[in-house]
Formats: sequence, C-alpha cells, structure tokens
Amino acid sequence: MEKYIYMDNSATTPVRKEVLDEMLPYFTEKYGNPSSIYSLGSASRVAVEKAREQVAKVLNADKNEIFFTAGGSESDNWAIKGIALKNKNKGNHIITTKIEHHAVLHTCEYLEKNGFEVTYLDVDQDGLINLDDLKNAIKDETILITIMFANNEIGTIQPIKEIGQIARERGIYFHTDAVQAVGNLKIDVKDMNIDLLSLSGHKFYGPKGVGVLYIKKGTKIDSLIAGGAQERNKRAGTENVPGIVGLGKAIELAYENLDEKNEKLIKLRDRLISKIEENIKYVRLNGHRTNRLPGNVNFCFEFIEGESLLLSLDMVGVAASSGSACTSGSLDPSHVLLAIGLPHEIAHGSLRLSLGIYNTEEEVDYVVDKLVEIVDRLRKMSPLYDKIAEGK
Amino acid sequence: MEKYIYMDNSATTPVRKEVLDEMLPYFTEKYGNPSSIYSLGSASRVAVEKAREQVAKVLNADKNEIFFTAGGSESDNWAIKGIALKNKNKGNHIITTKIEHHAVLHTCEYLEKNGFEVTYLDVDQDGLINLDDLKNAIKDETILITIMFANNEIGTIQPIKEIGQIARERGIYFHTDAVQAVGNLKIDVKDMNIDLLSLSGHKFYGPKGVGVLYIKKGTKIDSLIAGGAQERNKRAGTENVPGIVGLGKAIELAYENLDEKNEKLIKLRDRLISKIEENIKYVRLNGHRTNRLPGNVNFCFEFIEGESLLLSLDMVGVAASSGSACTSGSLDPSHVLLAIGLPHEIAHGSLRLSLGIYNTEEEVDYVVDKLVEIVDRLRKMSPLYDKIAEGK
Amino acid sequence: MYSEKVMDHFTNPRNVGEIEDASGIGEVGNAKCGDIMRMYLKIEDGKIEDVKFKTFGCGSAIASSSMATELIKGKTIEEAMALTNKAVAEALDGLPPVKMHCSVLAEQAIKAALLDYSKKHNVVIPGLDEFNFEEEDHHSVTED
Amino acid sequence: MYSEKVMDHFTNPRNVGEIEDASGIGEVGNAKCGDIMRMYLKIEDGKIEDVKFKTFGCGSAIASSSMATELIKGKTIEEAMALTNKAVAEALDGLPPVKMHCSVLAEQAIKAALLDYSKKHNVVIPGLDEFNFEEEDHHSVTED
Ligand SMILES: Cc1ncc(COP(=O)(O)O)c(C=O)c1O
Ligand SMILES: Cc1ncc(COP(=O)(O)O)c(C=O)c1O
Repeated sequence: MEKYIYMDNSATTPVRKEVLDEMLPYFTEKYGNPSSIYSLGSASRVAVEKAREQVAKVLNADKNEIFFTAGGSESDNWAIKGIALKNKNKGNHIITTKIEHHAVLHTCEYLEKNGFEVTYLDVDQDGLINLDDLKNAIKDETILITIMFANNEIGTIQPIKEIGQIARERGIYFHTDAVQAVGNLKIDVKDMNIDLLSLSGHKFYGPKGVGVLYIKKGTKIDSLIAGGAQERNKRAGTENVPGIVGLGKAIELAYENLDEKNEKLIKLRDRLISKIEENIKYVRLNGHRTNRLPGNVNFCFEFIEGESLLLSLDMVGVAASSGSACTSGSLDPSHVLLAIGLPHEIAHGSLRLSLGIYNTEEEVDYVVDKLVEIVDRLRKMSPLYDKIAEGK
Repeated sequence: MEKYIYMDNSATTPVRKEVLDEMLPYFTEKYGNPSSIYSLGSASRVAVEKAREQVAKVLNADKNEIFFTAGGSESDNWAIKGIALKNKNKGNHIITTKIEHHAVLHTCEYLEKNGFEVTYLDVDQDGLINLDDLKNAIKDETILITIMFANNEIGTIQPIKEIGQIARERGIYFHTDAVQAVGNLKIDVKDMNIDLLSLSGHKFYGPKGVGVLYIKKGTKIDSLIAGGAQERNKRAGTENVPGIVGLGKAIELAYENLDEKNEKLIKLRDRLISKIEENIKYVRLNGHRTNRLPGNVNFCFEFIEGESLLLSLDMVGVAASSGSACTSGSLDPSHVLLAIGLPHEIAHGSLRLSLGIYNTEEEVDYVVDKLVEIVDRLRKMSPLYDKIAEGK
Repeated sequence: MYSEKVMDHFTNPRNVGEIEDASGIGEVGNAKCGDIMRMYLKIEDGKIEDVKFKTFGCGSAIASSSMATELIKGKTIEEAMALTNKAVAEALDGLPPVKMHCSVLAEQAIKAALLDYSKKHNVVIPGLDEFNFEEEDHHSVTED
Repeated sequence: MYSEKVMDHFTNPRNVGEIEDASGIGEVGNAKCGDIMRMYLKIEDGKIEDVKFKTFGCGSAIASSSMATELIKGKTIEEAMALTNKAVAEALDGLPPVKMHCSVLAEQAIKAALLDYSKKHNVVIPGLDEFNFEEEDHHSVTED
C-alpha cells in the first residue's frame, strides 16, 4: 500500500500542525494550574480565556457563555441531564428525534427510566424533521427540545433557526448537538435562538477529549461534574489547558475562509457522489442530496454488508466507516438508516465517506476505482446477488 | 528573578518529556478513532489498551476494571453519583469525611438535595478519621463509603485498608479519591478492599484532562456520561488517545524506583519542615507529622494571610499555594483546616509547599530564606502582630 | 481487531462459488440480521468431495465460511458433523466476542446442507435431528 | 489576576506603620474573615497631614489600604469623606470581582478613623452618621 487515504473525517480528524504548535508549551513549560495565583498559573488562565474568546466569537456568543468539557458526549449529557434535573418542577417532557447521536439518545433513555417522558420525532426519507410534528409534540410539560444540527451519518442539516424560534416562542429550552456542524457550518446562537450547543474539538482538526457546552446566560442548569470552582462554578476539574488552547486555535482556523473551503469540499463531495452513482449499480445515496454537510457522502450498496466493505477498503489503504464510528462494534444496523425508512438488509450495507481539508480529487477518483472492484467482488460472493444477476 | 522554583506539585505537575514523547504521534499521525475498524483506528485502540494495562498493573487491578475519564473530578462524580443512583433501592445513606476534596463534597451535597443522606465524619487534629466513628455511622441504608486516600492540603494518609475491610464486611461499596496518592504511594486495590478509586493524570507528571475510575468487577454503577460504546459501554465519548497514552506512561514511570524517589522526597520534606520550625516563630505544621504524603508541607503562619504570602513568594520566584488550588479564588478559609480544629483567623494564614521530583535541597533552603523575610515583612504590616511583638 | 488468519480468509476466501449439481445445499441467517450463508456440498461415498459457499456478511462471516469449507473438504460426513463453531473460531486464531455468532452460522450452514442432502438422498445422518437451528438471539450480546 | 498597580502597591505599600499621637484611629474587618485594616490619621486644620495603616489580609487588601492612604494624604476631611471604594479600586486599575470588598474595607477604615477623630475632638463631620459600617456579607459573593 503506497498511500493512506483518510475519508473518515466525521469520525475524527488529525490535529493540525498549527494547533499542536500552540498546545505544546502548555505541557512542559507553561504547566501551571489556571486556578493558581502565581505567574505560572496566570499564564494558563490567560490561555484558557483566550480560547474561550475564540469559541465565543465563532458562535456569536458571550465568552461567559462558553464552558469547556471533555468532549461532545459530556456536553450532550450535561445539557440534557442538567436541564432536565434542574427544571423538573416545571415539567418532565423532552422532545428529540430518532436520528440523534447515542450521546443524546442514551441520555434521554436514561431519563425515561427516571421519571421523564421523551418524544422521539420521526424524520422523512432525507432525514429531515417536520416542523409541524415538532409543534404538535409540544405540551405544557415540555422543558427541553434537543435536536442535532447536522447528522453524523447521513449529513442532513436540520432547520435549526426555525426549531429555535418555535422553542423560544413557547419558552422551552433548545439544545442542539452541533458536534458535526461546528467547523463546517456557520453558526450564530443568537440569530438561531439556541440556548445550549455541544461541540467537540477533534471534529475540526483540534484535539480529542475536549469540547464545549455553550449555555445561554440565564439558563437554569445543574452541573454534571461538581467540585472545584472552575468554569464559573459550573464544571469542575483542573482545566485541560493544552486541549483547550488547541480547541480554541482549531475553531479559529476552521472559520478562516470557510466559504472557500466549503466550496472546494462540496465540489469534491459531489464528484464522489456522482462517480459512485455512475459506476456502481444498485446504490442509494442516504441523506438529503444538497442540504447536507459539505464533506458527507453516505451510500447503501445493496447485497453486501458494510463491514466487509470497510475491511476491503482498508486493505487498499482507504479509511471509511459504516454506521457511526462509535457503534462499529455493534451488530445492529444504524438507527439513523432505519429511521429514514431503509429495510434492515439494505441498512446493513452502508458506507460513509467523510471528506476533509486534506482530501484531493485524485483520492476521490482512486476510491471510486477501488470501490467498483470491491463491490463487484463482494457481490459475486453474495447469495443475495446471484438472483439479481440472473435477472430474477 | 533568575530561576523559578515550583513547589506546588499537588496542584499540578509538568508533563515529563518521556511522557510527551509517547503522546505526540497520536495527535498528528496516529489520529484514528479507536472505534474505527481500519488500521489507523486499531493503532489507537492498541495504544489505549496498553495504557489500560499500565494503570491496571500499578493498582493490581484487572485491565477490564480500568475506565478512562477526563480527570479526578469526573471520576469522583461518576463513582458517587453512579453508585448512589444505581443502588438507591438498597439504601440512601452515604458516609464521607469533612476533609474531602470539593469534587466529593459538592457531589455529596448535590445528592443530599436529591433524597440522599450523608454523614460527614470528623477528623482529629492530624486529619485522621476514627475507625470507630466510621463503624458507628454505618446503618442498614448505607450504600457507599467514600473516603480520600491522602488529603490534598495537609497530606494526611487515611487507614485505607482498614476502612476497606469495614466496608467489605458490611457489604458496602468503598470508593477512595486517590488523586493525591497515585504516583506517590503504593496502592493495591485487592489487598486494600477498594471497590472504586479515582486518579488524575496531571498529578504525577502526566497530562491534564485525563483520569481513571477503577471499578471492581461486578460493581453496580450508573454511567455519568452515556452515549457510544466506549470504555465497555460505561463511559461514552471518543477517547482522548494522546491523553490516555500519556497517563499510562506517566503512571508507569511514577512507580519505577518509587521507594528511592520517596526516600529523597521525604528527606527534602522533613528538611523544609524543620528549617521553617527553626527559623520562624508562631508557626504550626498542619497534618500528621509522619503519616503524610512524601512531598507535602503545610504550615500556618500566624498573624498573616495566605494570599499575601503566596504573592510575595511569587515575586521571588516561588510557586506555592494556600488552601487548595481549586479554591484560591474563594474568600472562605479551607474547610480542611477548619476540620482539624484551627480557628478561622489562623486557617487564613496557611501555606502549602508540595515538593516533586524536580525539587532540590538548594531550592528548599532558598525558599526558607525567602519565607523568613516575607513573613517578617508581612507581620510588621499586620495589626494582629504588633500586640504580640509588644508582648501583649 | 481480527487475527491475521481471519484477514487472510476474508481477503482470499477459499471455495467461494456454487456447485451446479450439489448433493445438498444449506442456507442459514437472514439479511435482516446482516448475514446469510449458503453452503453447497458434493458428497460421494459418504465423503465430502467438494464444497463451496456464498456469504453476505461481515468480514468474520466470510472468513468463517471459508475456514469451515476448508475444514470439511475431503472429510467424511461424520467428521463434518463433528465440526463445532468453536473449532472454526479456533482455526481462525479466534474471533472477537461479538463476532462469535459468525462461526455458529458456519457450523449451522454445513449442517443445513447435510440435512438437505439426507432428505434428498434418504440418508440418515446421526445427530442431525437433535440439532437446533434456532440460533440464540445474537443481538442481545453485550460486552459486560 | 491583579493589575500592575495592585502588585506595585502590594509589594511597595505606601504609608505602612503607625502614628504615635494620631488624631483618629479606625479599625474594620475581622480576622475571622481574613482581613483587618487599621488606619491612623493625623489631622490639622481640617487637613489630613499624615496617614498610616496596618493591614492583615490578602494582596488586594494591602494594596487597597496603600492606595487609599495615598488618595487622602494632604486632602481635607471633606475630600477624604468623598472617597468611595470605587475610586480606590479604579485608582488601582481595577480589582477582581471577588476582591472588591477589600476596597470597601479601605473606605470604611478611613471613615472609622474619621469617626474616632470626630468623637475625640468633638467635631461634626457631615455624612458620617449616615454611613453604614455593616458591610454586606461578602462570603456570599458568587460569580454568576
Ligand atoms: C484529592 C483530589 N481530588 C480530586 C481532585 C480533582 O482532580 P482534577 O482537577 O483532575 O479533576 C484533586 C485535584 O485537583 C484532588 O487533589
Ligand atoms: C453528532 C455527534 N454527537 C456527539 C458526538 C460525541 O462526541 P465525542 O466523541 O467527542 O464525545 C459525536 C461524535 O462522536 C457526534 O458525531
């Protein structure tokens, strides 16, 4: 294998060199605890506050509304449990969708076991929720609407501003899991009426293990991690200073020339989509054709199973994923693909290729060439395909 | 200022060069998501599992009992909330001490607001709990005993094995916050009857923002962070691979030649203690004189206030702390010093000097010289001292 | 995740294909669960002269099929009957716990093909009747 | 955390000490809360000829004392009465929110010393009666 083609940028991304360079001093030289009052501590404090401003700027938030966490999952858990438990005197009903990330779904399921009621909205074949469904689901007891910004598997982008408006009008908190959106899409928490927003550093060329929960000023929320007075008394724990510095730098870089980068990414994405559709039969593009993340491509290849596709791609130096990375050990097909109406047997044969800033046209073409061969090989081995091949 | 003397190793430590070197490839080259099945993912998976073994070995645990978290505070919150909520059908009573870290205390207080009852054990003037008090506090409803291994402020080490035995005999889960102990003291979870143990990477020359919760096999515990299937389905979130790798390496290094390192550290510590006692009047050593962390020195200097002591030390290039680093923004005196029976006005004048592997005898002597000057200067400014000086 | 043996049998599966005039054909699994195995046997004088398979499934399903065919090729019916899923997994240097059901499928596919053979050719194969083709629900497999 | 001005007044505090034959002495705060300020005034012809202080407290308590003495030295009683805690904090280029009470203490210490002077010398100082020496409980200060 000469080269390695990474097309799993929705699973995680490498840390950019400029980002790592900013982080490095905070491991060995500027290692002070930001809570310490001596100069070494202040240097860390200043660095953390700078990162907070970098995040706030991108989201159009106030820096005091940015809280650092250990990643997207913690942010999701904190937002949902924190709002639910703090506001349970007001109501016990939560609205979400069937296509959320497990960090949201499993948290909602946990709350269901503990006295809360959750409505899981359906999505259409493109993965979009229906705003009327949302309105109809709202009850007097509804205290939280949590709907993801963009889906991690099929890339579909929800009408966040409209959802936020509905929530705002009814006085219901609105949380959005924007882990896949941040770094790729423009976000304005004020304009979009967002009360809480989760993001994770490693999805936009920042480090793993650090994220953010944006919490609009005045929001009533319990802490998930109690203890020291860090993060304005809302999230305890010695700050992951290098991680926070890296996240700040990464988000700043991600939003430099965003339009330009996205134009390039969308061109690549659409090239990949059309080449697959032109060269391979019995395929189905999952997710909305245009209203999707700039780097997301997701196909079902009928008659074959996703994991064997992934393994075969890995053998020719291509990294991709099937379902979401977090569940690739699982035997169940993706809940997202089932929610958009795919039958189980087809949902098993999905492939996600997520493009990033380092991918090229040559790579796209190489991947398509290899895909043609692999799909052909696996189909020839498949007992489902021979009937088709025979024209049955 | 020619050199900077860091004597706040209990607040945090620099990342050792050998540790950072192990971490570096996982930022930019081996950046795969450990959940991904392709080779880049497997490389990360292997690295995470290696670190898990490094931790397990030090604690004498099984590798499947090691769960990575974002630090000591998360581990404490998870252990306490997770046990309490999962076992609330068995009882609602928790036993802890008055000198725990806030990550434990505030979590207990949160549970008190939510239907649990908490007993806060007293400690004696050295900071030790009384085992009879513990036995007497146990009720039928007691589901958890959480007592720290060694105190972060005064360094006193609790009789963990005996506590564990009492808990084990009564069938009560025993959690210990060992954030200050790990890296400094020998720990054997089996021999010490520990069911859950928290530790944090940045206290032993590993990175910030990564920790561990040891959970004995068979322990019934809720997740704090739900979502993906990471950490055997118990703690969701894309793994902080570089952080985990760093923690693994750091803990391994910390336990190489531990006895030798501690002998040196204890010698330094005792030199610092006796020189302060010899050269400055009206001082009081806090914590047990011998049964304390090898690097911990904690004194009260009467008639002066801790923060002004810290600032003055910083001006001459010495980093130290007063109370715990996490609460140095606070105006209240340390709850630990109050618990060992100090009056408020004396508790305000505390100084913690925590020694680490990089400190030297020369540094100790320099710090004592400077302390003599600073204490003298501040006392001359103090309206409390002139009465003493006049012999009143 | 997978052993080298698994990867080898996945990448270069032995005995893929069909047998035109098979003595027995067995198919187990279902597409809903993500794996189907079809096994073709050519049996002469109580010996498995040839065996081929077609599989829809993950890497370990394909590797298990391949390994299972190798293990019974040229063997007697009794020997084929004695093949357990554990033996398939062991021959592959092990499978991840969540993937053990693939080896179960392989064992079942062989037995299903032998059952087909025994029916078509009116041969009694001892042990076949007792065999339970209902696989335990592998979707409830959890790690801990 | 602290401005350069604060650090300067902490490291080189102006007017530390006592005045033997002070016209008025005021002490506020208490050791339990971690800060005590004692202010000595020498007043002649309605002017503050000299001022000294002794303080037990944190860096900003010492800096506030020092700055406050500088701000009233040579001023009239009326001018000293007009000194607010905000003015002290501003002169120090600001104090962290949790430390604002230190500037309050400084203001109070001056007023307490003026009260002592007014009592000892039977001078009426307008505004002093209204002044409330009960500081709001600064222990309940939270950041959000
Ligand atoms: C005893 C103790 N427990 C818990 C913690 C919290 O650890 P972390 O800051 O890594 O969350 C600390 C240190 O800050 C500590 O000293
Ligand atoms: C939509 C979405 N939400 C949440 C997460 C969880 O983020 P993390 O793995 O950083 O905890 C992810 C990624 O894994 C995601 O794609």
